[in-house]
Amino acid sequence: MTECRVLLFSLLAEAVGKRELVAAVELPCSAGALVDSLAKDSSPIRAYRHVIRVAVNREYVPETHVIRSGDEVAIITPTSGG
Amino acid sequence: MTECRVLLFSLLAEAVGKRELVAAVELPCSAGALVDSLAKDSSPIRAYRHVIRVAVNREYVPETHVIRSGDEVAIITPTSGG
Amino acid sequence: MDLGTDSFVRIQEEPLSVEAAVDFLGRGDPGGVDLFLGITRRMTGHKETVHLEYDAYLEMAVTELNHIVANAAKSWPLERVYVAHRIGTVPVGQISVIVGASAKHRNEAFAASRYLIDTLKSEVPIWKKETYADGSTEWKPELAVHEPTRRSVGK
Amino acid sequence: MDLGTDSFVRIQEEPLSVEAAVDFLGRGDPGGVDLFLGITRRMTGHKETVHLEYDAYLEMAVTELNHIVANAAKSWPLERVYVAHRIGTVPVGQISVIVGASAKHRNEAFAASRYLIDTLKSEVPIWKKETYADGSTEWKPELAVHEPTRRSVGK
Repeated sequence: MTECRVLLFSLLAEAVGKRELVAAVELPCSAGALVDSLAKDSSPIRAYRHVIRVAVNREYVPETHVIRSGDEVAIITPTSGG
Repeated sequence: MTECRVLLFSLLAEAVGKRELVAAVELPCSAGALVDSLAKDSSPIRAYRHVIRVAVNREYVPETHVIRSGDEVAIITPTSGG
Repeated sequence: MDLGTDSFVRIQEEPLSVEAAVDFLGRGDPGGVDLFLGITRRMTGHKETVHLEYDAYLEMAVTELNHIVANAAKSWPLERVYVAHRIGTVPVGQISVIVGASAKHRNEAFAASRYLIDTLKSEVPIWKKETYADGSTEWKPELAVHEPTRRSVGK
Repeated sequence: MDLGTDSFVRIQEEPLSVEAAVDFLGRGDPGGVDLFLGITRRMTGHKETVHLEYDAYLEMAVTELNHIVANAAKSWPLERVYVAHRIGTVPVGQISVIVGASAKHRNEAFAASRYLIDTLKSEVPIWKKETYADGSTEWKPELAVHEPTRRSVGK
């Protein structure tokens, strides 16, 4: 298993109680599979799974995007800036 | 003949050389007839007759509006504020 | 709760203040403020403007601005509406007009602000004259002269 | 003549300055400036907000803002584009965001400004949390929880 650190913000960070999680996935793996894996172990992520977008290296990616070792990964719930 | 003072602004005031004209019309008379009368004696007013709007007592009026003695009358070319 | 819309309308020769506009529009309890500023532009194509001069039918211009502000307040749920127009000479780079609206939500603020400036330009008896770098002047908008009449009837 | 569009993008904890925005947007040679301000609203229905707290994925937020600004500059002929977002605590009545665009003509300034705020809200990883007068807090937007999954799978 490779460790993949995932950044959390706003309501996910608050609900999980930290701003970073480690996903237990084999890299490379798709963005979708990574979120699914996190959702298995975290009820807040599971609760909002349907609205989560993934960012890799600070850009939104489709769920099919392949994450590689060393990528900066974040999961993004709907935004409310402004 | 009643005297009817008419206010001029911007390019009409500049072309006529004053900010007020006296129209030689019998009051009451329609706004349209008043401008036609002014146009007869003033080539700038004639030149812009087709785009002139009339204001009576500081409100735009249709050309059929009847002007009476004591009304404040102005002729307005297309505006360019802003 | 105050259901009315507070408004500010002024025509003045003195420079306009964006701060004053923002200060006015920010009171009440808005979520969004949209503000439009008209600025004297130096270049129009290859023509260089030195300054603008604004003429106005002052009393009617104020009346018309109040109509426009009232229409905006009827058309959208607004907190506050602000309109200030400068007349006289406005040098290049300076502000000739500020219009703005504040509202709970941004849609209304944008729509009202756009309505205010569009209607101001078409309806309010204020006119600008360009003075160009070559010394020539020109009233705006450029108007087509009604040629046949001019040719056929002498002054 | 400079055909490029100058832009300013910043995310900061300090209060935002409308003057700085107007100063930036007024340079170049614009004919019109449109400016949108987001302000912390006290009342939402019967709920009273005390302050907002903004969280951000700072590095990505700046990247996204730069994308949005570049898209605006490609979409319209603009003189200048300005975006500043405050994060951390923003008390009621204070400005959380300023976006604006300057252009030769007002159409472009309005369109770009609207695009900037709409896209900022939907795309940029910044989130607001309301703190209400009764002490409760709420992240925005309110999100529907995916109930069936939550019920069927224990943590």
